[in-house]
Amino acid sequence: MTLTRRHFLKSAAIAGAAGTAASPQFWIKNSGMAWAAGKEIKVGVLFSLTGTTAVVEKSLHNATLMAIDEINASGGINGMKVVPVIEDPASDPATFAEKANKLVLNDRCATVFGSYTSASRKAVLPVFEKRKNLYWYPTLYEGRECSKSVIYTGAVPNQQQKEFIPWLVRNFGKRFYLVGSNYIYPKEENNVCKILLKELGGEVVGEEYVPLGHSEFGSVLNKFRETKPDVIFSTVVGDSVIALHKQYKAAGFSPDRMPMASLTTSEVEIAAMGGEYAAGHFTSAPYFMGHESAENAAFIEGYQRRFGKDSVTHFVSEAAYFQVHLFRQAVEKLGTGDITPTNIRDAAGGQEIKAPQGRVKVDADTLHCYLWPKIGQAQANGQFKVIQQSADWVKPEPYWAYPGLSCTRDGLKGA
Amino acid sequence: MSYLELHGLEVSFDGFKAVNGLDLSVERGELRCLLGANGAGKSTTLDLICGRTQPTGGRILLDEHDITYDPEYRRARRGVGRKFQVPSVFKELSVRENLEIARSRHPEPWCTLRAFPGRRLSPRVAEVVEIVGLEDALDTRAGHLSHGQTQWLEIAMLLVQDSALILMDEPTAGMTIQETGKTSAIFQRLRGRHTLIVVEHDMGFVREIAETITVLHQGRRLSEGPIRVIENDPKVREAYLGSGGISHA
Amino acid sequence: MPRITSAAQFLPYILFCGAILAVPSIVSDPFLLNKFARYLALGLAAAALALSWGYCGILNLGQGVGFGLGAYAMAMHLKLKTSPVHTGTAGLPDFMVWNNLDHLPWFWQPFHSGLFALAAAVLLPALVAALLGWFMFRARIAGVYVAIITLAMLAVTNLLFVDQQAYTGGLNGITDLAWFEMGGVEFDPYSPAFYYLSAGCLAFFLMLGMVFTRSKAGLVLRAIGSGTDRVLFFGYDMASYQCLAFSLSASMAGVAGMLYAMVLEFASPTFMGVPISLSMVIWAAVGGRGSLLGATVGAILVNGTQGSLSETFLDSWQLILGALFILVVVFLPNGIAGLANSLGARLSGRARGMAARSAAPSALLNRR
Amino acid sequence: MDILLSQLFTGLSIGSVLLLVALGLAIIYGAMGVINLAHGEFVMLGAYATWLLQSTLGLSLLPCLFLVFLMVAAAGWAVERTVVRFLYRRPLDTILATWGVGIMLQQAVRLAAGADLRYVETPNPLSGSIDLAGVAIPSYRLFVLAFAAALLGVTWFVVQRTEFGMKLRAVTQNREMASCTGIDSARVFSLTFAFGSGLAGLAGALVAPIKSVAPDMGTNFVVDAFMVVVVGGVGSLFGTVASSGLLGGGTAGFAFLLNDTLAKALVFLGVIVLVRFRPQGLFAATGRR
Repeated sequence: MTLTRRHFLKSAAIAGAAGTAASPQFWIKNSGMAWAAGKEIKVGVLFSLTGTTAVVEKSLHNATLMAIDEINASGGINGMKVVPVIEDPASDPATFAEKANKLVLNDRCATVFGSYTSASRKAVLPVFEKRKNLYWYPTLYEGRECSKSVIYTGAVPNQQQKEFIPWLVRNFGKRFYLVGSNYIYPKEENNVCKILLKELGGEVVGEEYVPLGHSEFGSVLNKFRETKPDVIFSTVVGDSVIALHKQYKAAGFSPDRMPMASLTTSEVEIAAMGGEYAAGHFTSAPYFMGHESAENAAFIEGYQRRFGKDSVTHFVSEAAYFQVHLFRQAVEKLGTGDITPTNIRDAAGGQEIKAPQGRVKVDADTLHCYLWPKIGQAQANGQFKVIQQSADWVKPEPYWAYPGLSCTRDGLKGA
Repeated sequence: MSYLELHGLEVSFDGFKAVNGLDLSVERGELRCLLGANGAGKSTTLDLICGRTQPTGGRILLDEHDITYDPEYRRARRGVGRKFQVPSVFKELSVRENLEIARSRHPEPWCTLRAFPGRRLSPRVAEVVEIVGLEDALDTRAGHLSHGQTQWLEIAMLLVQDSALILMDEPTAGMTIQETGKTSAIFQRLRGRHTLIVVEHDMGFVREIAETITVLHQGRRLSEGPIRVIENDPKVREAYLGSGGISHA
Repeated sequence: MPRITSAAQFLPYILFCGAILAVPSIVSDPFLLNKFARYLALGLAAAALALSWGYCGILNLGQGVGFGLGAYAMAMHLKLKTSPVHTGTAGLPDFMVWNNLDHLPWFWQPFHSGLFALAAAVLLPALVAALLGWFMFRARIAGVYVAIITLAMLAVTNLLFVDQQAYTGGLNGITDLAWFEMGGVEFDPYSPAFYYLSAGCLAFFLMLGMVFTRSKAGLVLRAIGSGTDRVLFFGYDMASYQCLAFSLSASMAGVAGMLYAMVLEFASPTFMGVPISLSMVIWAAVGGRGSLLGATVGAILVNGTQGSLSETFLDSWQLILGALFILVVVFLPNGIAGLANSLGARLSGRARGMAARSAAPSALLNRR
Repeated sequence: MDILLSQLFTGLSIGSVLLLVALGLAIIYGAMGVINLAHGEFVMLGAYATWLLQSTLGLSLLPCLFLVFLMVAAAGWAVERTVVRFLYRRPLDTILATWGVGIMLQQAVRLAAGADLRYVETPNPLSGSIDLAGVAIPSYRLFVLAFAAALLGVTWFVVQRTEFGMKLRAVTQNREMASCTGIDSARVFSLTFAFGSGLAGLAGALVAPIKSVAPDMGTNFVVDAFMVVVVGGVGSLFGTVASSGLLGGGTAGFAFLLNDTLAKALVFLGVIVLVRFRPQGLFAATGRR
């Protein structure tokens, strides 16, 4: 799938140690070139293949390429082949910015799919906003963003929590302990959680943030022991999720009496800790691998055929997959001459598609997606059992917790 | 009051008293030799005077200033210069650069920042280079000098530094007889203008240069006086009996 | 390294500075200019490290502290210049609003001034380095212990910046920055103007560094760097000299970080992370730690290579990069500059056996 | 009271992991002066070796340990022979070269075993917790604690009581002299490096069930381990033990009183102050400089 690109680069960058200036291709001025030329449309694929977050981003990379493959196999978009330009930003925000620059300015990609962490999205944002290009971001995130250069296909807090928190209170009790990794996403999710709890008469008995990559939860567990909450509300991310679950069980806590309710624990993390440690805990997300639908079955079948029988899909890789198909639908609406990132964005607004999680739609105002929140309970086999799905798709409200503000087609509107 | 006075100086390493209540006074312009068996505390005494080692007790007075707890560089600025037993020069630098560093009348950063050493030697440095015979090796890296040349370089650096009090630890170690002779000639020139304290094992050399000798034993002063007195001191003989007498110490 | 002549020493520096300043007249592609400007900023960071490590033997594994402080100082200013598009609240950076601050903290106030930000990017790293240096060098900490202390300092700084989210933007850093403006010129990071700023800073500091290392103070530093405390006995206050080099180096790193934040249009706590700090050491080692110019070139080459390797060999570029480092460290102890020097020495017939055995100055570890 | 006890245990278990990881580093650094930044990657190799043995041969953790030790020791031996041995005269350069080794190992594992997180099972009898004075103590952590202590004993024995250890100490003191007495110092160093790497491998095998197994898991360990070794005092096993306890306890204590971020920052600050005032480490003899 990267053949064309490899070919192109062989001649260009073999110069290797001499680095950049030595290779003649770099000197070509291509600013006059169209966004889609010669029956090809170039898109950037910007997920880390090395470094800390490669663990998850590799699966997003895979899902993206799989969707591109599918599109090309079915004849491309209006006869145009989708050519992925792959870069490895190495889990480093600065490299993200650098590679985004290259994709937008040098490779003239009409759109870029990429990022897992908030930090990397923030790092590439100026490139897309100032160059009027388009970024597709598949991860659930903290909301409060109203960029006109990003299409967000992951969940925002209102979509994950609005049904989840009341359900938790109903089933387990009102005393919550909030634990998260130390950055904006957990803090913002906890803000929303606190608002919801207040409405329900709940109580936050503790709030704790651990450094990224933290793996010794002894002290945190002792705080659980001391405060005896009904629910542990977890927005811990990455490897820490695994350490937390393992140490939680080893310390003698049980999900029957004190379940962890997470917004971030997915099939990936469970595969890495062993199902027994996750079994019984809950996650709220728009997609679980265990969700039953024809689209999901096809998605899982295609994914496992390509990337191995034991590979898992999860709520971010699903979004990474369906957002490419959304992109296809948007481009299909445009004539060849009209293909620009801005036009793709405008065309994407209002697009609907049958995703593995159910029918999703890009909200034309916020450029976020209507999604189908579900509550899943982890099982010992590493899968989630979907125990509740929302009755209807849920509108994305990136400023849900801030009533004065709303994201509109023309940008953010204050009260 | 003498130029340099040590009062009840003490230092211990993990309980071992290398110097144990040493009293010593040296007059301005004097050339004093320190003798003693290995472990008697000679080098340690020099270390204490120049500040490389901090004493655990006692006082050091230089020119009526208490320098007991001064850091090395402040003592150097007061005029204490030191030559080490193992020649200690800057191996990565050329001979010329070594000498430039030794020219340290204004050692504060704000002075050295404004100084740009050129290739021309000052008359004083040129004279010293000639004395020690390193004219042809000026651009050689000090690390590439022979052992003898390294000794001479360090001595040259001391001459350039021009300290009032010079501490020499075995200046003739590894030198040929001719070189030793040259060293003693240099010492004769320094005498009077500078105060010297020399630790030396070569008794021939000591006889040639010394006026007063202090013998150390187990970190204390055992005996002091001109060479003849020392050689005939029964205490000294007794202390050195084990090692076969003073001339082989 | 023995000095040949001063003029010959300055020549490569002048050629290099001339070359980097001439680039915009050949290249006009904004993408390339931006990329080169970024490499030059990293080159300055490597030169800064060479100044403290190569000349003075201070192996600073926490170079990211100065680099990051410089980056944040500039980012704070550029953040205040943006109209807050994402929040709608006037006058407050978006992340402060997210963290429920209702007024600008006092230490952010002065950053409204670009001049203050510039001064802070230069002086703040120097101040921090001077304090830490005073703390370490007064106690004669050297060699590997300096490495440990600076590494720990880096970790502390990084943790605090990540933790104090309301004031620093936390893990995301300070993003969405305006362009720097001074004297009526707007420094769009893709413009020749910005490139000149970056190249000018590098050229200025290379020349300043060159003059500094040629001064007597520079000589004293090299003497200290050879791993003995002998200078003390000539009256040089070693700690002051070390602090001086350490602070100047931090200051240069601060300027490099400032340029880096401007070119990438954000500042992130990864700028003060362990990986980038170790990378700087690698760049300096590859280029030649004993030469400011060598280290600069090393940084440019490594980053260029890294960029093109990662594009060509998506899966295996880190393997190749790792192998390259090992080869350079094992076979070129003085880096590219060392190689160039010994070649030059051989060519001009001045070899005299020095070139072959130019062992690295590294008796440092065995000092205590 | 319960909390105090379980907090004490938390400190001990953090300390025991630190000790496990630092032990190999202490040997390699203490004896050879090599600053091995690839140490974390050897820990990672150990974890992956365990995963490999478990997933292919179906071995449980305990029978794996010996094999893991041998496998990682072999890897360490290979690294010493191909890279490190060129750098004994330039100890600070080992930082750079081993960093390169670390990057290569990480990416090699990522290519060979995939970028996914892997998972190592806790041996069944150890997966629960036991009740100690009313406090639930995870049995596996207890096991790790005991194992760390045992490993310390073995290491002490190897260094102090075997012929190899005697040769090692001789080479550490003076390599040239030792060579003159007929000791093959190159071989001693190779074996030492292999031994230290093997210990790192064991640490990896033991932490794998508590944490996650990923190609970059080692980077988190190496800085901490390095701090432990330097704070404890180079060449002092006892110092290494004491400083792992101190840093582990400090981390746990501050984390409980404040939070984990501040705890880490405070411990690092503590390290700065300790190194400043006792660069020779907590338990090294003072002597003439």
